[in-house]
Parts: sequence; C-alpha cells; structure tokens
Amino acid sequence: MCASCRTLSYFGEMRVKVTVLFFAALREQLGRPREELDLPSNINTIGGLRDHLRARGGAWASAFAPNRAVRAAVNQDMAQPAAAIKAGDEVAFFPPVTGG
Amino acid sequence: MCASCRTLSYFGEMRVKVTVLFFAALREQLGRPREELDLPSNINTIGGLRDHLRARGGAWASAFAPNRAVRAAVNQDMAQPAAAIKAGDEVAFFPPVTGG
Amino acid sequence: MKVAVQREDFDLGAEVRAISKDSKVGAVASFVGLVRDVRMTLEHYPGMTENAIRGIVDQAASRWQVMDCTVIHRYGELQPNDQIVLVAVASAHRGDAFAACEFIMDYLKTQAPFWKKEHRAGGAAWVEAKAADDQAAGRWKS
Amino acid sequence: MKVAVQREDFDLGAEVRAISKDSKVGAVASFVGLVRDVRMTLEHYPGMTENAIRGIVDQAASRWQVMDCTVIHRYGELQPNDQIVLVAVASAHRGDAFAACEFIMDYLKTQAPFWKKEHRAGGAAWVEAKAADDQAAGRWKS
Repeated sequence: MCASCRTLSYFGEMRVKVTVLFFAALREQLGRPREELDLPSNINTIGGLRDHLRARGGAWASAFAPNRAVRAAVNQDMAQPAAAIKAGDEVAFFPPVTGG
Repeated sequence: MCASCRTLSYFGEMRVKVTVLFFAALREQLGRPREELDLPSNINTIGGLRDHLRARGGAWASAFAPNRAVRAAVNQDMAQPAAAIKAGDEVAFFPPVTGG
Repeated sequence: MKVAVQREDFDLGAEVRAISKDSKVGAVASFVGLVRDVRMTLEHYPGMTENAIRGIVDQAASRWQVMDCTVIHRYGELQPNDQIVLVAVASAHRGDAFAACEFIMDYLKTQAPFWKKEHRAGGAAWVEAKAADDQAAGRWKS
Repeated sequence: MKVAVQREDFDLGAEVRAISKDSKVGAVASFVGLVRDVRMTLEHYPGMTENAIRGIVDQAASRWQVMDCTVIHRYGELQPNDQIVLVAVASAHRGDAFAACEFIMDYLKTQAPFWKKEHRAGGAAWVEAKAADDQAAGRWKS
C-alpha cells in the first residue's frame, strides 16, 4: 500500500484512494472511463464498492443493478465480488467480455 | 462384372481375374507393386485371397502371416477380410497407414 | 511465446512459419477468428489484456506439450471479413497442439477483456456475451 | 471443398485466405503437420488417396457446420521441417471448425493410404502405425 494513498478525512476517518475504470457499455452508460475515489475504509471488497456505486442512484443504480452481469478486475486480474481492495488498487468494472 | 474378366480354365473351371496391388513394406517384401491374378472362383473374399497368397510360401508366407497387420482395399475403398471380391476388381494389400 | 494486442492486421502464414522452425515441431494447430457481416469496434483494457492472454497461454503450456505459441488479438475499427484473432500452437504432437489451441480460444472468449460493438444500419450495439462461451471454457475444468 | 495430393509444397496463408472470403465465415481452424528430425519418403496409393480424403471430408461436413474445407497432403521425398499435410476448415462457429479439423486429421491418420519411410544414418525403415492413432480416430464414434 502506498503511504500517500491512505489519508485521514476531515472527521479523522480512514479513507482509501483507488482508481476505478469502466469499459464498454458500462463506460458509455456512466459517461466516464475512469474515476479516482476516496473510499471510506469499510468499503474493502469488490462487492462493497459495487454497492457503494449503485447507491449513487440514476445511471449508477441501473448500471450496477443486482440483475446486471458486471465483471470486475483488481490490478488487472479478474476478481470475484469477495476480492479485497486496498489503497492504491486499480479496480475495473465491465460487462462480460466478448472478444475472440 | 466385365465379361472378358471371367474365363474358363483348361479344366473348364471358372476363373476370376483381379488386379492386386501392394504398397510400402509389403511391396518391397514381395518385390512387386502389382500382379494380375486369375483366381479359382472359390476365392471370393479378401480373407480368402490373403490365405491364397500366403500359401505361396517364402516372402508371401511371412508378408501375410496371421500375426502381420495387413490392411486391404477393394476398388480403392478400405475393406474388411469378409469383403467380397469379384472379377475385374482392383484389390490392394498394404500395412496400416502412417500418413498425416 | 508471443502475445500481441494491436490495431494492425496479421499474417497467419508468417506467424505459423515463425513457430515451426524447430525441427522437433511436428504439429501446428491454428485458429483465425473473422468479422462476419457487420462492421464493429473492439474495445479492450490496455495493460490487462496482454497479461490476461499471457495467463491463459501459461495455463495451456502447463497442461499440454506446447513448444511455441502465438496469440494476436486486434482492437479498434474492423470491417466485415477482417481478421480479429489468431491463436497458433506448435507441438511435437497433434493432440496437444489442437487441445492447447482450442483451450486458449475458449478462455480468450471468457477471460480476455475485449468488447465488441456492432455498427448496424439501425444503430450501434454492444454484443452480448454468450452462455455457450462460458460452457465452452467450463468444459476444460473436467 | 478442395482436396489435393501433390509433391509440391503449399502455402497455409493462401489456402486459409481462399476459404475465408465468404462474410458468413467467422472461424477457420487449421492444422499443419511437419517432418520432424528425419528425412523421409511418403508413398501413397494414387487414385484411392483423394477418394479416401474426400470421404473423410464428407463425413466431417455431415457432422459439423462446415462452410469450406481444404486438405492438402504431400508425397515423395521430404526433408526435416518440410510441411506434410494441411487441413483447414471454415465455419460460422469456432467449435465446429475445431472439431471438423481435428476429426479430419484423426481419420487421415488411419484411413488415408500414405506410408512414411524414414531415412536415418543406420538405414531406411518404414514407420510403424501407432495404436494411439487408432484410438484418436475411434473416440469420434461416441
């Protein structure tokens, strides 16, 4: 974990900086390819981050609706919902892949 | 069956003319790539012809020994020992194939 | 082992020749995927893509006798009949070459971060993933 | 469907391109068999060979979705690293292309009348057929 990624918020609460990337239909629907996030430290799994993003409502609520198939990667490795995320990680969300 | 392929021998016995081809190790062992045969009409299967050739003795006995794997074709189609042969047929004997 | 993720087209013949030079290679199985009727854009995840493909190739090489292997996957704008992906596997034996080649393709389809967007007369649409692809990849687990 | 039995070498890239032109083709699986360390002579049964290969290709086309197919098998004198055989199958789908290509190779190995004679320092010897090849062809019967 990089020291600069872990910061204290105004309230003294521990925050975790991560980069979140979005691809394909998800990128278009959310109107952005990436975002730098400063997460409360209780959001420490892929599943937790997904819930956190869904709670923003609007396009976020539908993009991350429970019935939407969304895949994730942590630091460029495919990751399951239970996978841990920590400060400095590169997290990506995307639809099931369709290459080949 | 072509009329000219079926002939009567000196003794009035029915004879069946076939062309027999030999390939690869069998061709080398028997010292010939082909032979025109005038068979007694009771030799009318691949298995029967094989026994007939083995009975010549010498190289023929070892080339067609029961423990030698020999494959056959009739008119350029793979054939089993029970397959019929008739006048005018092209019969081939060869080792198991090794192409590809 | 060569892995390339590129916009440019590739040359199957040249790629297969390049992995066939060792005189112990007796078999090269290869696969080319092509764009069918519809113009498309292929998006990918730069950085992850090559790593994911290398991981798939390493798995194949641990399961079968693989002497050399080339995987090329294109991205960007592609026209009907364009080549999309090449997988070529050289081995001493044909069974290993075929199995490793098909395994790599099946895993590419479910594990490599590429997404196809088709441009039809009615508009553009992202291609939906197929359950059949998950099944194809899943059968190698047995 | 193209079947050729020839002394001349072949060009994998050109052969695959030739069967990839239809825009409904989405997948081409191909296989090249090569001479390994030893110089060899390939004998065949002229006339039967092409018929046997056509029979094998027809069987494959009746079992899988095959849009086009090319099989080329060489005979005569071959040097180490020379190409011996090419099988290429074009289909809409990769599963069909792979299965038909491997099926054709497995059946070629047991049904097409070719015989290899290897020329080693110690002398020339005919290659023995492998039980593994019969097993490989047999598994398609299930």
